[in-house]
Amino acid sequence: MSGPAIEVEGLTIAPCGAGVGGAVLRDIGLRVEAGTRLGVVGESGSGKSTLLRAMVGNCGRGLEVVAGSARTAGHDLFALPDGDRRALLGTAVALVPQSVGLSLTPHLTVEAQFRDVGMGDRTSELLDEVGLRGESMRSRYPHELSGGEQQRVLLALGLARDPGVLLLDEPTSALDVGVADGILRLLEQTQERRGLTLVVVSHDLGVIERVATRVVVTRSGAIVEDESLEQLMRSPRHPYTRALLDAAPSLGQRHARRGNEGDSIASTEQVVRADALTVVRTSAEGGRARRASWRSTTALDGVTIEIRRGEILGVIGESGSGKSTLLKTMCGVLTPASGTLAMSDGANLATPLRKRPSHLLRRIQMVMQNPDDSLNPAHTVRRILQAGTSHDDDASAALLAAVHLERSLLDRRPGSLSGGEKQRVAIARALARDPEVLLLDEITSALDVTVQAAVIATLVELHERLGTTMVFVSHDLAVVSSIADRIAVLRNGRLLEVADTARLLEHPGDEYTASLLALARR
Amino acid sequence: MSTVDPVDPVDPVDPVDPVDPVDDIDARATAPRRRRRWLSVGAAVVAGHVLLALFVPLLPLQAPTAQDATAVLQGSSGAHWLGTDDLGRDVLSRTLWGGRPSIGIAFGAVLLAALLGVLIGAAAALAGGWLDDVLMRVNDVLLALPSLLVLMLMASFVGRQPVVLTLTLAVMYAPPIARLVRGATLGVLGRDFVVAARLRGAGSGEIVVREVLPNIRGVVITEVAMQFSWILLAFSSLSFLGLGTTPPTPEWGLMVAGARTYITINALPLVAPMVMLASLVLAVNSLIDRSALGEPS
Amino acid sequence: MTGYVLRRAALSVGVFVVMAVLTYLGVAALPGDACTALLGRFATTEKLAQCRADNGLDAPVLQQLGDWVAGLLRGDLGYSVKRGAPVGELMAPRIRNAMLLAGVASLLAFPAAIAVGLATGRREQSKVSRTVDTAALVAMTLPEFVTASVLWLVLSVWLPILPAVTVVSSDDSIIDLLPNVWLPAITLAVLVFAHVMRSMRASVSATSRRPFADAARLRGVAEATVVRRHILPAALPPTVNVVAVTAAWLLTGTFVVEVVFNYPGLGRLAVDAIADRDTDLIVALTLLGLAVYITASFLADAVIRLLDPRVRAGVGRS
Amino acid sequence: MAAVLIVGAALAGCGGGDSGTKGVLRVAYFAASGAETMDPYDGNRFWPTINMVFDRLIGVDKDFTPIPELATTWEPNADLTEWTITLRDEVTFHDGSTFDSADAVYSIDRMIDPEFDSPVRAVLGIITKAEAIDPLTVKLTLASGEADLPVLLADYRALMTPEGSQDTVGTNPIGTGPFKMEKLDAQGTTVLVANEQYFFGAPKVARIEMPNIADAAAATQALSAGQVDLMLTIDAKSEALFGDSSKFTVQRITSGDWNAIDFRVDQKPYDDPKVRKALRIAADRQALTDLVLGPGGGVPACDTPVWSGDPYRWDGDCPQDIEGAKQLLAEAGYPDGIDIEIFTSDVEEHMVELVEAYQEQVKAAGIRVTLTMTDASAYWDNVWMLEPAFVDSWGQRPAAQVLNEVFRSTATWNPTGLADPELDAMLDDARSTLDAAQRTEKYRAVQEYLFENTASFVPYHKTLVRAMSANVKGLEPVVIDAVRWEKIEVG
Repeated sequence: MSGPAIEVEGLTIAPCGAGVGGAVLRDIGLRVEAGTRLGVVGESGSGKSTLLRAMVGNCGRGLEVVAGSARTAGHDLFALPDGDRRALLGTAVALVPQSVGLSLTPHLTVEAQFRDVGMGDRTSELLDEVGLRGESMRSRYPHELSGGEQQRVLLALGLARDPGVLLLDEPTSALDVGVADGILRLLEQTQERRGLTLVVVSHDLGVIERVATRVVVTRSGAIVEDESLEQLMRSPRHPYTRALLDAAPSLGQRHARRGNEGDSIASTEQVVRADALTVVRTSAEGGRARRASWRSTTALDGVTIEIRRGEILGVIGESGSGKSTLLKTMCGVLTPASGTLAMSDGANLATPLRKRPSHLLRRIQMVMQNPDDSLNPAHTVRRILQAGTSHDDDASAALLAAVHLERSLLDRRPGSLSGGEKQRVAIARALARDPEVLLLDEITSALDVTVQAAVIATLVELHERLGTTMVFVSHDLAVVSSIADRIAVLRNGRLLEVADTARLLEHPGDEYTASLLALARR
Repeated sequence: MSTVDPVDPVDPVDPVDPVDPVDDIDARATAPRRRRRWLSVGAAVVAGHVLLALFVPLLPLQAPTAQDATAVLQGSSGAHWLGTDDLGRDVLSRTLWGGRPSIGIAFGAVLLAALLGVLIGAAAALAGGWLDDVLMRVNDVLLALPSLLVLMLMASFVGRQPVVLTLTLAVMYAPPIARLVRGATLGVLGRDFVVAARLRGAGSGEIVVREVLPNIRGVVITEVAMQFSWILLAFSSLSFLGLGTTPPTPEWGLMVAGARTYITINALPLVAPMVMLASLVLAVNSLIDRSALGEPS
Repeated sequence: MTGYVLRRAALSVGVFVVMAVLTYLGVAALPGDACTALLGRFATTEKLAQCRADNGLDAPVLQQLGDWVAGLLRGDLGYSVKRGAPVGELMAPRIRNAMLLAGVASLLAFPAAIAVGLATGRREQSKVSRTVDTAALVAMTLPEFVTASVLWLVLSVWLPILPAVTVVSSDDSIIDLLPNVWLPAITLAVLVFAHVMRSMRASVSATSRRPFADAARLRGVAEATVVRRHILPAALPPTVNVVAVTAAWLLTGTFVVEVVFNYPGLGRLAVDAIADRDTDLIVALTLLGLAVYITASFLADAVIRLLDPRVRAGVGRS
Repeated sequence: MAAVLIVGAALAGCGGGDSGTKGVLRVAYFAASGAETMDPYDGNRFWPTINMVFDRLIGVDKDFTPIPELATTWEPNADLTEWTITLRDEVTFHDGSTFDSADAVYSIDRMIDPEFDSPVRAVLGIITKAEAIDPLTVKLTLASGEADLPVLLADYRALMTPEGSQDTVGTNPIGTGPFKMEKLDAQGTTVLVANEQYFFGAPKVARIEMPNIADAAAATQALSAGQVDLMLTIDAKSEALFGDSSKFTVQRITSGDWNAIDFRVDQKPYDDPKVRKALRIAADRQALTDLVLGPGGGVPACDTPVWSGDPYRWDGDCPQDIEGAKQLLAEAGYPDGIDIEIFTSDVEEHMVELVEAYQEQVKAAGIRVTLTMTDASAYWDNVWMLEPAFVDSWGQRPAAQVLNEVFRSTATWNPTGLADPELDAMLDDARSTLDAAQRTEKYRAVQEYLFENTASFVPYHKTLVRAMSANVKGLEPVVIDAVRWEKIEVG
């Protein structure tokens, strides 16, 4: 196929009846040549997913095309009758949607899903192509597959009827780095082998860098930049693109306000020490055992680690490594099965949360991953900050100021705050108790990159000012290494190593650490 | 399950895909006007019924029990706009008065049921373990019993005093509320802000009152309203079967039962209470249905 | 799976036994007994004593309970004093009739409700869909006696095409009974249809919005296949529960409709038994209601397990 | 009265006749209790089926004149204490056995057996002995003279059953009557077939089917929809439902069924005759009758249990007297009116409506009535005759019987507990008066006396309304005692 595989002209899409004023995409013009790889990057709400859907003539529920057209593989999609458009799906163009875990029909086996696109008898072969052992995979149900395997199956389903154009929405966002790397490699190989036209949407510039030769940056429903990858990386024109590039952490790059670990303010005095800490979890919501799903997992296996006063200890690991378990055990949500966990003055941290005396509760506070979940949507910021303290509005306002928020937020509820603001409120809440140790559990992973950078900056500033000991848990080695004094690496519940950041980056003490580093450097 | 990649058990990923109604652009974009109209009609009808039940004694109506031996089963006339029933009583007056017993008892019963349901549901969710099991098994059994049968038994054997009926209705209609509250509470208890509250030292009582209840208010109110309409129906069915309200008290179910025989002579005594009862139940349901009494978001 | 079934069954039986005892004691504790109801105004002290002695009603309640439980274990449900016949014998034809009524109503309501729910749930916002939904809401909120009266007026008074009330015996042949089933069955079907249809509609509409349905369409799966194989099985479980509950209700909860149409099912038997203080009969009917409900929800669970491999594997919510 | 009553043998030539095209008569049976038995002497007798299966010795025509049934002649001695009854010859039971004096004696013995305590005993308890003189002659000995014994024997329950049938008659009734029981199912549909050998001639329908219809509204629905042919009683207010004379026939039958509100004289405030009278005169009986029974649905009564068709009936005048009632109440110490509670139940029709209507009427006299509903199944046991004020219901009875059965101080069923020696004396006097005119005077005086003193408020006697489809012929507008089932035909 020659000529443009995708041609979008003057496309404006808005919620039904909302008109141009409320458009989620405005006046988009875009050409993608056949056989090329385009990346679309932008933050949440920038319209990038809608753009991808427009390329298959599906503008999404409740949205309508106000103006413009989209042609894919030579067809004016929005002008085609429904049936004809549907006939193109999967044969001329395929879209692999976001939310990997939810995109496979849960009650159908893998093979059945292939059957539904008329490819049941080629299931094994197609699965083999995406690097799965097709024979053993095909009779499984989606819940019996890991995230990476699900994404591969989705990819195979998309490719099953040999479309010329493949569209992917956030193909790696929910996956661990190693798994994501595998998917991205597979994408590259497949594109080359089949000569596909590939369009990948992501919020992560790193992903786009890996797969695209040309990059489109979207913001507020418009394209703000459309460049080749090299050009974009070298000299981004739009300030937003620049901000995106600046915000993306890269390995070995220290945060501007963090010195090298040599002049760290950290002492060697211990605050918390864990000895041979083992935690067994029954998989269930909130740690409550429910008969239907009793499954015991050793989430932490003989972990011995110390936390030093005033340091930022980074903890890294993929999902299932036990990094969140470590934090939850320290704050008492989980209790250890064996081993000891205590503060330096002897306070026993193996005490479950409900039995901890209030002075102990105060000393360890935690900020959780998802602020939507950790802030009670029914409460005002004032109530969130002041509950259980004797603070007045002035004290709360001072806390808000410390996390760079306005006093006027006191009367607002979480629902009306942005993601960054919510996470700052959550940090302020933890600080309100003046903790000795602040536990930070993936606090930036739910945030957009630029917001993430600002939150990290605030955190570093607070650390500088208050000298609070922090334990910073993340799956992102680049972020951790930019601020941590020391880094602990966890895998499958075991502590592989703990080392000063620079040392760990240069001389990883474990193969696994080395592979993580290699992945992060790509 | 043996070949599954290690899944972090910490991940609060729900194995059953959550359906997030709030993300339904569609509903947000297109429904509000229609919904508001429904809401206002439904709310007006409900409010009208409640006001009527409260203030009907002030209306210039004939006494609902006053009889006229010379005007039995008469059609609409100037003296009796909706005609008269088989004892020569004014149908209009009886119809307007007829909501009082049902609404009063249903209201009392549903409040009690809500109280019971919230207490039991929250206690079961919070306590877990054997207490949860016991409470929920009892709950299941109450759910399994045919409620009208139990009502008939109580009304027939113990008596049809409002207090007996109200208590029975409350007990029979609390279980669905308890089950919902338990489920919703468990959902909320699994959320991080509850952990955050524990970290600040909040006790169980405080967590239920301050953290949980405000977040499940919407669904609980919806469920309670739903049960209100079922209680209304159950009570009027009971009256219809002759075990509810005591004559000559005007009550819709009783009026329908009494007027059914004479339907081809004069349908008004049958139709008027039917319309009133149906309009109230329908309005309550349309309120539940169309309103987004969801969580504060 | 087997373990699950056994556990559920054991729990159900346990619940059932406890309830049986409680129901018996509860009914026995209520004032009045079968002899006062039987003798009516001819009751003299001597006659009452005689009647109670004849029927073992003068024994201590616990002893009566013991005898009754012993009988139950032998499959003997007790004896109806008022009707002078064993409870099992009285109930047998009524159970058959109740099953006929519930069966006809189910056939009228369930397939149609699921089909209409599926059709309207996919286009939730369309005018037709909303109109159907509103009509169902109205049907659902009308008391049974209202629906029954209206149907009676239309179908057997204005267009006399159906018999108004049942005038055959409870133990007449099904052929004789069949013409009489229609009016009560239609009344019940209207209600049940509304409930199931609305549940199905809501469930389908929620399911069609779930990512996997969208994903299937995006990869070019034909719409009919998406509906039949992807949406339907995922949308069914909540509806299966509603179907189970309403089916149980159809079998044992149709008091009003049976009275209105003089249908000789279990509902009318229960109404009469209560009026007659027929303890053994009341208890048997209550337990039957309980057993039907427990069985129905048990079956519903089993169906849901078949539909959803995750529930089967114990991954899902219980 | 010493006259010898001899009535000639009746029309025996009507047997045989038309056959083949005989129809089926479907009679709605209202609200079976499940306790129905075919034993005619049992309290739970299956009304009105027993009258299709069995015959009495003596029947009545529509004027309540005794006519022969299984007896052809009856003859008292001079002081009316011994009656000789000649039985019809060659009558057979449905099983082919012959009806004779042994069966008659057996039947009467069961009716008057104090151990069995049949409700019929209240009527025929005056009989002390029945003996068979020869196969076709029975002699009855009475405790005292009774001129109206033939009328008493015409009670619709005084039916003849085969000798030794005590244990089987309830479920397997063998009678001499026009119909044989084919299937007994009171709660479902009971089926009877014609007895072609019936001595008054073969019935004109082949079968009678009696479906039980539990709900009154459902029963009228069934008749209007043509699912049944006959309802022996309907609510008078439903009469308009069957106004189309091309499709339905409606009969009004003045009857002696009555309701009352009884006040216990052993309980305050009803121990005061002034209060009792005030409570009774405060009501407007005509309006009450019209409201409760429907216009023309009954005949108002001045607290007399004797119905308008009874020769001994006293027709007093008792208009509503609010002022009088108020004054009586004031005299009795209730100048500001009085609060009373009346217990009722829907155990029978009209029992609730009566209180509802009464409650409204007496408001003006300052009588404030609370209506208390009680459970039907325990009403007769726990409420009737026990609570201070309650609703009562009685079937038609001849004057002598009803006055003695319900109002005499020694009666088992004296619901108000009023024990008045003067009344008892008046009753004794009337009963043993041989001269008919004098006896009538005396019975009327009893009723007038009652109006002044009684504690039973008897507002009306019911007029039965019977509805049937227009093709039902041959059913005379008479009470059940006089219905000739074999003459009914369905066109």
